[in-house]
Amino acid sequence: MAVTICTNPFNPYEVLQAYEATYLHALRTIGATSLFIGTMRDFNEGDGVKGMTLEYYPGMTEKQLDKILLDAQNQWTLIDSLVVHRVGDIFPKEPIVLVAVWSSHRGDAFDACRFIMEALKSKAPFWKKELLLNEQERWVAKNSNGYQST
Amino acid sequence: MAVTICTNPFNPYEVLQAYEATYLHALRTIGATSLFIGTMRDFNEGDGVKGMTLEYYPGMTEKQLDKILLDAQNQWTLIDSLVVHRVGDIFPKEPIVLVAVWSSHRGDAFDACRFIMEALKSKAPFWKKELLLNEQERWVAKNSNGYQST
Amino acid sequence: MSIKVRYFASLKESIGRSEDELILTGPLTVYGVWQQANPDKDKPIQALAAVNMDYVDWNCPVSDGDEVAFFPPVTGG
Amino acid sequence: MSIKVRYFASLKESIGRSEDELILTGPLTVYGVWQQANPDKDKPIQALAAVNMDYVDWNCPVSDGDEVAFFPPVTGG
Repeated sequence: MAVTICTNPFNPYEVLQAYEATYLHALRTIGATSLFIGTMRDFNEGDGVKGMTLEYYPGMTEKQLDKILLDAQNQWTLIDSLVVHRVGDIFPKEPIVLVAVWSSHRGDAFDACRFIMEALKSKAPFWKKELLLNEQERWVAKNSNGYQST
Repeated sequence: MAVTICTNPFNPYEVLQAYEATYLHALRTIGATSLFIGTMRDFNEGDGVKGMTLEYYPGMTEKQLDKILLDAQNQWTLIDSLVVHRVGDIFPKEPIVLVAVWSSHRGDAFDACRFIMEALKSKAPFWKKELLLNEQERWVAKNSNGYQST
Repeated sequence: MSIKVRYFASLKESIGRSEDELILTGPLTVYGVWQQANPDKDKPIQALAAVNMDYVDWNCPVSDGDEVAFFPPVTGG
Repeated sequence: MSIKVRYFASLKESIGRSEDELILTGPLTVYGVWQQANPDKDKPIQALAAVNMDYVDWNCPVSDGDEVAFFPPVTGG
Protein backbone atom coordinates (compact mmCIF):
# COMPACT_ATOMS: atom_id res chain seq x y z
CA MET A 1 0.00 0.00 0.00
CA ALA A 2 1.40 3.35 -0.99
CA VAL A 3 0.15 6.90 -1.24
CA THR A 4 2.09 9.55 -3.10
CA ILE A 5 1.28 13.24 -3.43
CA CYS A 6 3.25 14.83 -6.23
CA THR A 7 3.73 18.39 -7.30
CA ASN A 8 5.09 17.66 -10.75
CA PRO A 9 3.49 15.96 -13.77
CA PHE A 10 3.77 12.19 -13.70
CA ASN A 11 3.48 9.47 -16.33
CA PRO A 12 1.16 6.85 -14.83
CA TYR A 13 2.58 4.04 -16.96
CA GLU A 14 6.13 4.79 -15.84
CA VAL A 15 4.98 5.04 -12.23
CA LEU A 16 3.24 1.67 -12.51
CA GLN A 17 6.24 -0.04 -14.07
CA ALA A 18 8.56 1.36 -11.41
CA TYR A 19 6.18 0.38 -8.61
CA GLU A 20 5.70 -3.14 -9.94
CA ALA A 21 9.46 -3.51 -10.40
CA THR A 22 10.06 -3.24 -6.65
CA TYR A 23 8.44 -6.62 -5.89
CA LEU A 24 5.08 -7.15 -7.59
CA HIS A 25 6.69 -8.19 -10.87
CA ALA A 26 8.07 -11.29 -9.14
CA LEU A 27 4.73 -12.49 -7.73
CA ARG A 28 3.03 -15.39 -9.46
CA THR A 29 -0.27 -14.88 -7.65
CA ILE A 30 -1.44 -11.72 -9.40
CA GLY A 31 -4.35 -12.47 -11.71
CA ALA A 32 -5.94 -9.05 -11.97
CA THR A 33 -4.74 -5.46 -12.04
CA SER A 34 -7.41 -2.77 -12.07
CA LEU A 35 -6.27 0.76 -12.85
CA PHE A 36 -7.86 4.16 -13.05
CA ILE A 37 -6.29 7.34 -14.36
CA GLY A 38 -8.04 10.67 -13.93
CA THR A 39 -6.87 13.30 -16.38
CA MET A 40 -7.50 17.02 -16.61
CA ARG A 41 -10.08 17.95 -19.24
CA ASP A 42 -10.28 21.36 -20.88
CA PHE A 43 -13.97 21.69 -19.99
CA ASN A 44 -16.17 21.46 -16.90
CA GLU A 45 -19.81 22.27 -16.35
CA GLY A 46 -20.12 23.78 -19.81
CA ASP A 47 -17.12 26.09 -19.57
CA GLY A 48 -13.69 25.97 -21.15
CA VAL A 49 -10.90 25.47 -18.62
CA LYS A 50 -7.28 26.54 -19.19
CA GLY A 51 -5.78 25.12 -16.05
CA MET A 52 -6.39 24.42 -12.41
CA THR A 53 -4.70 24.63 -9.05
CA LEU A 54 -5.12 21.71 -6.68
CA GLU A 55 -4.87 22.56 -3.00
CA TYR A 56 -4.54 19.89 -0.32
CA TYR A 57 -4.10 19.53 3.43
CA PRO A 58 -0.61 18.08 3.95
CA GLY A 59 -0.81 15.35 6.54
CA MET A 60 -4.58 14.92 6.51
CA THR A 61 -4.71 14.11 2.81
CA GLU A 62 -2.17 11.29 3.18
CA LYS A 63 -3.87 10.09 6.38
CA GLN A 64 -7.27 9.87 4.70
CA LEU A 65 -5.87 8.15 1.62
CA ASP A 66 -4.07 5.61 3.81
CA LYS A 67 -7.38 4.89 5.56
CA ILE A 68 -9.16 4.43 2.24
CA LEU A 69 -6.56 1.91 1.04
CA LEU A 70 -6.75 0.08 4.37
CA ASP A 71 -10.55 0.02 4.11
CA ALA A 72 -10.25 -1.52 0.65
CA GLN A 73 -7.72 -4.11 1.85
CA ASN A 74 -10.17 -5.06 4.61
CA GLN A 75 -13.17 -5.37 2.31
CA TRP A 76 -11.58 -7.31 -0.54
CA THR A 77 -8.79 -9.83 -1.00
CA LEU A 78 -6.00 -7.68 -2.42
CA ILE A 79 -2.28 -8.07 -2.96
CA ASP A 80 -1.40 -4.38 -3.08
CA SER A 81 -2.84 -0.95 -3.86
CA LEU A 82 -1.48 2.44 -4.82
CA VAL A 83 -2.73 6.01 -5.10
CA VAL A 84 -0.79 8.82 -6.75
CA HIS A 85 -2.33 12.30 -6.77
CA ARG A 86 -1.14 15.59 -8.23
CA VAL A 87 -1.32 18.90 -6.40
CA GLY A 88 -0.38 22.42 -7.47
CA ASP A 89 -0.80 23.84 -10.97
CA ILE A 90 -2.20 21.40 -13.51
CA PHE A 91 -2.98 21.77 -17.20
CA PRO A 92 -5.28 19.92 -19.61
CA LYS A 93 -4.17 16.40 -20.59
CA GLU A 94 -2.07 15.98 -17.43
CA PRO A 95 -2.88 13.07 -15.13
CA ILE A 96 -4.42 14.13 -11.82
CA VAL A 97 -4.85 10.80 -10.10
CA LEU A 98 -3.78 7.18 -10.49
CA VAL A 99 -5.42 4.34 -8.58
CA ALA A 100 -4.00 0.83 -8.90
CA VAL A 101 -5.12 -2.42 -7.31
CA TRP A 102 -3.45 -5.82 -7.63
CA SER A 103 -5.34 -8.98 -6.73
CA SER A 104 -5.59 -12.66 -7.60
CA HIS A 105 -9.15 -12.21 -8.84
CA ARG A 106 -10.78 -9.68 -11.10
CA GLY A 107 -13.91 -9.09 -9.02
CA ASP A 108 -11.86 -7.98 -6.03
CA ALA A 109 -9.62 -5.80 -8.19
CA PHE A 110 -12.50 -4.07 -10.01
CA ASP A 111 -14.56 -3.48 -6.85
CA ALA A 112 -11.64 -2.18 -4.81
CA CYS A 113 -10.33 0.16 -7.53
CA ARG A 114 -13.73 1.77 -7.93
CA PHE A 115 -14.28 1.95 -4.18
CA ILE A 116 -10.93 3.69 -3.69
CA MET A 117 -11.66 6.20 -6.45
CA GLU A 118 -15.14 7.06 -5.16
CA ALA A 119 -13.89 7.29 -1.55
CA LEU A 120 -11.05 9.55 -2.67
CA LYS A 121 -13.53 11.80 -4.47
CA SER A 122 -15.71 12.13 -1.37
CA LYS A 123 -13.18 12.06 1.48
CA ALA A 124 -9.64 13.00 0.48
CA PRO A 125 -8.97 16.69 1.20
CA PHE A 126 -8.18 18.13 -2.22
CA TRP A 127 -9.77 21.24 -3.68
CA LYS A 128 -9.76 22.32 -7.31
CA LYS A 129 -9.73 25.93 -8.41
CA GLU A 130 -10.28 26.28 -12.14
CA LEU A 131 -8.87 28.99 -14.38
CA LEU A 132 -11.47 29.50 -17.10
CA LEU A 133 -10.90 30.55 -20.71
CA ASN A 134 -12.23 34.02 -19.81
CA GLU A 135 -9.46 34.30 -17.16
CA GLN A 136 -11.94 34.02 -14.28
CA GLU A 137 -11.07 31.71 -11.42
CA ARG A 138 -13.65 29.49 -9.78
CA TRP A 139 -13.56 26.88 -7.05
CA VAL A 140 -15.17 23.59 -8.03
CA ALA A 141 -18.15 23.37 -5.65
CA LYS A 142 -18.47 19.62 -5.52
CA ASN A 143 -17.58 16.47 -7.40
CA SER A 144 -20.09 15.03 -9.87
CA ASN A 145 -21.36 11.46 -9.76
CA GLY A 146 -19.02 10.65 -12.64
CA TYR A 147 -21.40 10.30 -15.56
CA GLN A 148 -21.97 12.34 -18.71
CA SER A 149 -24.57 15.11 -18.42
CA THR A 150 -25.19 14.83 -14.72
CA MET B 1 -11.86 0.89 -31.06
CA ALA B 2 -9.27 -1.76 -31.60
CA VAL B 3 -8.93 -5.48 -31.00
CA THR B 4 -5.58 -7.22 -31.13
CA ILE B 5 -4.86 -10.93 -30.75
CA CYS B 6 -1.19 -11.53 -30.09
CA THR B 7 0.89 -14.66 -29.97
CA ASN B 8 3.86 -13.16 -28.15
CA PRO B 9 4.17 -11.69 -24.65
CA PHE B 10 3.20 -8.02 -24.47
CA ASN B 11 3.89 -5.25 -22.00
CA PRO B 12 0.52 -3.60 -21.35
CA TYR B 13 2.06 -0.29 -20.34
CA GLU B 14 4.05 -0.07 -23.55
CA VAL B 15 1.00 -1.06 -25.57
CA LEU B 16 -1.04 1.66 -23.86
CA GLN B 17 1.56 4.36 -24.41
CA ALA B 18 1.92 3.40 -28.07
CA TYR B 19 -1.86 3.32 -28.57
CA GLU B 20 -2.39 6.66 -26.85
CA ALA B 21 0.45 8.17 -28.89
CA THR B 22 -1.45 7.67 -32.15
CA TYR B 23 -4.08 10.33 -31.31
CA LEU B 24 -5.52 10.03 -27.80
CA HIS B 25 -2.58 11.86 -26.24
CA ALA B 26 -3.64 15.01 -28.09
CA LEU B 27 -7.24 15.01 -26.87
CA ARG B 28 -8.19 17.44 -24.12
CA THR B 29 -11.54 15.79 -23.44
CA ILE B 30 -10.30 12.63 -21.72
CA GLY B 31 -11.07 12.75 -18.02
CA ALA B 32 -11.05 9.06 -17.18
CA THR B 33 -9.08 6.02 -18.29
CA SER B 34 -10.15 2.69 -16.86
CA LEU B 35 -7.81 -0.24 -17.39
CA PHE B 36 -7.80 -3.90 -16.59
CA ILE B 37 -4.90 -6.32 -16.96
CA GLY B 38 -5.44 -10.06 -16.54
CA THR B 39 -2.25 -11.93 -15.72
CA MET B 40 -1.45 -15.62 -15.55
CA ARG B 41 -1.30 -16.97 -11.99
CA ASP B 42 0.61 -20.07 -10.98
CA PHE B 43 -2.47 -21.59 -9.32
CA ASN B 44 -6.07 -22.34 -10.23
CA GLU B 45 -8.78 -24.24 -8.39
CA GLY B 46 -6.32 -25.35 -5.74
CA ASP B 47 -3.67 -26.72 -8.10
CA GLY B 48 -0.26 -25.42 -9.10
CA VAL B 49 -0.08 -24.40 -12.75
CA LYS B 50 3.17 -24.29 -14.78
CA GLY B 51 1.79 -22.85 -17.95
CA MET B 52 -1.19 -22.76 -20.25
CA THR B 53 -2.09 -22.86 -23.90
CA LEU B 54 -4.77 -20.48 -25.10
CA GLU B 55 -6.70 -21.62 -28.14
CA TYR B 56 -9.00 -19.31 -30.09
CA TYR B 57 -11.21 -19.25 -33.18
CA PRO B 58 -9.50 -16.92 -35.65
CA GLY B 59 -12.12 -14.68 -37.18
CA MET B 60 -14.88 -15.37 -34.68
CA THR B 61 -12.83 -14.22 -31.71
CA GLU B 62 -12.12 -10.85 -33.32
CA LYS B 63 -15.73 -10.57 -34.52
CA GLN B 64 -17.13 -11.16 -31.04
CA LEU B 65 -14.65 -8.78 -29.42
CA ASP B 66 -15.55 -6.08 -31.96
CA LYS B 67 -19.22 -6.57 -31.06
CA ILE B 68 -18.48 -6.28 -27.35
CA LEU B 69 -16.61 -2.99 -27.84
CA LEU B 70 -19.43 -1.69 -30.04
CA ASP B 71 -21.96 -2.71 -27.38
CA ALA B 72 -19.97 -0.77 -24.79
CA GLN B 73 -19.74 2.29 -27.04
CA ASN B 74 -23.51 2.17 -27.45
CA GLN B 75 -24.25 1.85 -23.76
CA TRP B 76 -21.86 4.47 -22.39
CA THR B 77 -20.34 7.73 -23.56
CA LEU B 78 -16.82 6.67 -24.52
CA ILE B 79 -13.96 8.21 -26.47
CA ASP B 80 -12.17 4.98 -27.34
CA SER B 81 -11.68 1.40 -26.22
CA LEU B 82 -9.10 -1.32 -26.74
CA VAL B 83 -8.75 -5.05 -26.13
CA VAL B 84 -5.48 -6.95 -26.43
CA HIS B 85 -5.53 -10.72 -25.80
CA ARG B 86 -2.79 -13.32 -25.82
CA VAL B 87 -3.10 -16.73 -27.47
CA GLY B 88 -0.71 -19.67 -27.64
CA ASP B 89 1.67 -20.75 -24.88
CA ILE B 90 1.58 -18.56 -21.78
CA PHE B 91 3.53 -18.72 -18.53
CA PRO B 92 2.91 -17.38 -15.03
CA LYS B 93 3.27 -13.61 -14.61
CA GLU B 94 2.59 -12.96 -18.30
CA PRO B 95 -0.31 -10.67 -19.20
CA ILE B 96 -3.22 -12.50 -20.84
CA VAL B 97 -5.60 -9.65 -21.50
CA LEU B 98 -5.67 -5.86 -21.49
CA VAL B 99 -8.90 -3.86 -21.58
CA ALA B 100 -8.72 -0.08 -21.84
CA VAL B 101 -11.51 2.49 -21.97
CA TRP B 102 -11.11 6.25 -22.41
CA SER B 103 -13.96 8.59 -21.53
CA SER B 104 -14.66 12.11 -20.29
CA HIS B 105 -16.26 10.77 -17.12
CA ARG B 106 -15.19 8.12 -14.63
CA GLY B 107 -18.57 6.41 -14.27
CA ASP B 108 -18.73 5.65 -17.97
CA ALA B 109 -15.11 4.46 -18.03
CA PHE B 110 -15.45 2.17 -15.00
CA ASP B 111 -18.76 0.65 -16.12
CA ALA B 112 -17.64 0.05 -19.69
CA CYS B 113 -14.28 -1.47 -18.74
CA ARG B 114 -15.92 -3.97 -16.43
CA PHE B 115 -18.69 -4.72 -18.93
CA ILE B 116 -16.12 -5.43 -21.65
CA MET B 117 -14.12 -7.71 -19.38
CA GLU B 118 -17.15 -9.70 -18.21
CA ALA B 119 -18.53 -9.96 -21.77
CA LEU B 120 -15.12 -11.14 -23.00
CA LYS B 121 -15.07 -13.80 -20.27
CA SER B 122 -18.50 -15.11 -21.25
CA LYS B 123 -18.56 -14.62 -25.04
CA ALA B 124 -15.15 -14.35 -26.67
CA PRO B 125 -14.06 -17.75 -28.06
CA PHE B 126 -10.87 -18.49 -26.12
CA TRP B 127 -10.11 -21.74 -24.34
CA LYS B 128 -7.45 -22.36 -21.72
CA LYS B 129 -5.66 -25.66 -21.30
CA GLU B 130 -3.55 -25.72 -18.15
CA LEU B 131 -0.32 -27.62 -17.66
CA LEU B 132 -0.26 -28.57 -13.98
CA LEU B 133 2.77 -29.00 -11.73
CA ASN B 134 2.27 -32.79 -11.93
CA GLU B 135 2.62 -32.53 -15.75
CA GLN B 136 -1.06 -33.31 -16.30
CA GLU B 137 -2.98 -31.19 -18.78
CA ARG B 138 -6.51 -30.02 -18.13
CA TRP B 139 -8.98 -27.83 -19.95
CA VAL B 140 -10.45 -25.09 -17.81
CA ALA B 141 -14.16 -26.01 -17.67
CA LYS B 142 -15.57 -22.55 -17.16
CA ASN B 143 -14.66 -19.10 -15.98
CA SER B 144 -15.26 -18.19 -12.33
CA ASN B 145 -17.28 -15.20 -11.23
CA GLY B 146 -14.02 -13.39 -10.47
CA TYR B 147 -13.92 -13.45 -6.66
CA GLN B 148 -11.71 -15.20 -4.14
CA SER B 149 -12.89 -18.64 -2.99
CA THR B 150 -15.82 -18.97 -5.36
CA MET C 1 -25.42 -28.14 -49.96
CA SER C 2 -21.89 -27.86 -48.61
CA ILE C 3 -21.23 -27.10 -44.95
CA LYS C 4 -17.91 -26.66 -43.23
CA VAL C 5 -17.93 -27.88 -39.63
CA ARG C 6 -15.29 -26.84 -37.11
CA TYR C 7 -14.50 -28.06 -33.60
CA PHE C 8 -12.45 -26.36 -30.91
CA ALA C 9 -10.67 -27.05 -27.64
CA SER C 10 -11.79 -30.04 -25.54
CA LEU C 11 -14.57 -30.82 -28.02
CA LYS C 12 -12.05 -31.04 -30.84
CA GLU C 13 -9.94 -33.41 -28.74
CA SER C 14 -12.83 -35.66 -27.75
CA ILE C 15 -14.05 -35.87 -31.35
CA GLY C 16 -10.55 -36.30 -32.69
CA ARG C 17 -11.02 -33.97 -35.65
CA SER C 18 -10.78 -30.21 -36.08
CA GLU C 19 -13.11 -29.98 -39.06
CA ASP C 20 -15.48 -31.76 -41.42
CA GLU C 21 -16.64 -30.89 -44.90
CA LEU C 22 -20.22 -32.11 -45.27
CA ILE C 23 -22.27 -32.42 -48.42
CA LEU C 24 -25.90 -32.45 -47.30
CA THR C 25 -29.34 -32.42 -48.88
CA GLY C 26 -32.51 -30.74 -47.73
CA PRO C 27 -33.14 -28.13 -45.00
CA LEU C 28 -31.11 -28.74 -41.91
CA THR C 29 -30.59 -27.17 -38.49
CA VAL C 30 -27.34 -26.79 -36.57
CA TYR C 31 -28.41 -29.77 -34.51
CA GLY C 32 -28.93 -31.74 -37.73
CA VAL C 33 -25.43 -30.82 -38.82
CA TRP C 34 -24.09 -32.19 -35.53
CA GLN C 35 -26.01 -35.44 -36.03
CA GLN C 36 -24.84 -35.87 -39.62
CA ALA C 37 -21.23 -35.19 -38.69
CA ASN C 38 -21.28 -37.23 -35.48
CA PRO C 39 -23.94 -39.95 -35.86
CA ASP C 40 -22.56 -41.94 -32.95
CA LYS C 41 -22.18 -39.01 -30.49
CA ASP C 42 -24.80 -37.17 -28.45
CA LYS C 43 -24.59 -33.38 -28.49
CA PRO C 44 -22.31 -32.47 -25.56
CA ILE C 45 -24.50 -30.90 -22.88
CA GLN C 46 -22.65 -27.60 -22.51
CA ALA C 47 -21.48 -27.26 -26.11
CA LEU C 48 -22.04 -23.96 -27.87
CA ALA C 49 -22.71 -23.48 -31.56
CA ALA C 50 -21.90 -20.74 -34.04
CA VAL C 51 -22.84 -20.20 -37.68
CA ASN C 52 -20.54 -17.94 -39.66
CA MET C 53 -18.86 -16.84 -36.44
CA ASP C 54 -22.03 -15.74 -34.64
CA TYR C 55 -23.57 -17.61 -31.73
CA VAL C 56 -26.78 -19.45 -32.65
CA ASP C 57 -29.34 -21.78 -31.12
CA TRP C 58 -29.03 -25.41 -32.11
CA ASN C 59 -32.33 -25.20 -33.97
CA CYS C 60 -31.03 -22.46 -36.26
CA PRO C 61 -31.27 -23.46 -39.96
CA VAL C 62 -28.06 -23.64 -42.01
CA SER C 63 -27.50 -22.61 -45.62
CA ASP C 64 -25.18 -23.70 -48.37
CA GLY C 65 -21.65 -22.50 -47.72
CA ASP C 66 -22.14 -21.87 -44.00
CA GLU C 67 -19.37 -22.47 -41.51
CA VAL C 68 -20.77 -24.21 -38.45
CA ALA C 69 -18.68 -24.43 -35.28
CA PHE C 70 -19.07 -26.42 -32.07
CA PHE C 71 -17.09 -25.72 -28.90
CA PRO C 72 -17.19 -25.87 -25.10
CA PRO C 73 -17.89 -22.85 -22.83
CA VAL C 74 -15.28 -20.17 -23.39
CA THR C 75 -12.56 -19.56 -20.81
CA GLY C 76 -10.56 -16.56 -21.99
CA GLY C 77 -9.51 -13.42 -20.16
CA MET D 1 -6.00 25.56 26.27
CA SER D 2 -4.28 26.22 22.98
CA ILE D 3 -5.94 25.29 19.68
CA LYS D 4 -4.58 25.67 16.18
CA VAL D 5 -7.25 26.43 13.62
CA ARG D 6 -6.70 25.96 9.89
CA TYR D 7 -8.76 26.97 6.88
CA PHE D 8 -8.54 25.66 3.33
CA ALA D 9 -9.59 26.48 -0.22
CA SER D 10 -12.62 28.76 -0.75
CA LEU D 11 -13.21 28.95 3.00
CA LYS D 12 -9.68 30.22 3.55
CA GLU D 13 -10.24 32.85 0.85
CA SER D 14 -13.58 34.03 2.22
CA ILE D 15 -12.17 34.28 5.76
CA GLY D 16 -8.98 35.87 4.57
CA ARG D 17 -6.71 33.82 6.85
CA SER D 18 -5.16 30.37 6.60
CA GLU D 19 -4.84 29.79 10.33
CA ASP D 20 -5.51 31.02 13.84
CA GLU D 21 -3.85 30.25 17.15
CA LEU D 22 -6.52 30.38 19.86
CA ILE D 23 -6.03 30.42 23.62
CA LEU D 24 -9.34 29.25 25.11
CA THR D 25 -10.72 28.37 28.49
CA GLY D 26 -13.19 25.69 29.49
CA PRO D 27 -14.61 22.76 27.52
CA LEU D 28 -15.37 23.60 23.92
CA THR D 29 -16.72 21.89 20.81
CA VAL D 30 -15.54 22.27 17.23
CA TYR D 31 -18.51 24.57 16.69
CA GLY D 32 -17.39 26.62 19.69
CA VAL D 33 -13.93 26.92 18.16
CA TRP D 34 -15.50 28.25 14.96
CA GLN D 35 -17.51 30.83 16.94
CA GLN D 36 -14.50 31.95 18.96
CA ALA D 37 -12.35 32.29 15.88
CA ASN D 38 -15.03 33.87 13.70
CA PRO D 39 -17.48 35.70 16.01
CA ASP D 40 -18.96 37.68 13.13
CA LYS D 41 -19.42 34.76 10.68
CA ASP D 42 -22.03 31.99 10.61
CA LYS D 43 -20.75 28.48 10.08
CA PRO D 44 -20.75 27.97 6.29
CA ILE D 45 -23.56 25.53 5.50
CA GLN D 46 -21.53 22.92 3.67
CA ALA D 47 -18.27 23.33 5.58
CA LEU D 48 -16.56 20.21 6.91
CA ALA D 49 -14.52 19.97 10.10
CA ALA D 50 -11.53 17.87 11.13
CA VAL D 51 -9.69 17.47 14.42
CA ASN D 52 -6.12 16.23 14.21
CA MET D 53 -6.70 15.33 10.56
CA ASP D 54 -9.77 13.15 11.10
CA TYR D 55 -13.28 14.16 10.10
CA VAL D 56 -15.50 15.05 13.06
CA ASP D 57 -18.98 16.34 13.81
CA TRP D 58 -19.21 19.98 14.76
CA ASN D 59 -20.28 19.00 18.28
CA CYS D 60 -17.06 17.04 18.85
CA PRO D 61 -15.18 18.33 21.94
CA VAL D 62 -11.65 19.68 21.45
CA SER D 63 -8.61 19.27 23.71
CA ASP D 64 -5.53 21.28 24.42
CA GLY D 65 -3.09 21.11 21.52
CA ASP D 66 -5.65 19.98 18.97
CA GLU D 67 -5.45 21.07 15.35
CA VAL D 68 -8.95 21.98 14.15
CA ALA D 69 -9.56 22.45 10.42
CA PHE D 70 -12.48 23.88 8.46
CA PHE D 71 -12.91 23.47 4.72
CA PRO D 72 -15.47 23.16 1.92
CA PRO D 73 -16.55 19.85 0.31
CA VAL D 74 -13.54 18.12 -1.25
CA THR D 75 -13.12 18.07 -5.03
CA GLY D 76 -10.07 15.95 -5.78
CA GLY D 77 -9.58 13.06 -8.18
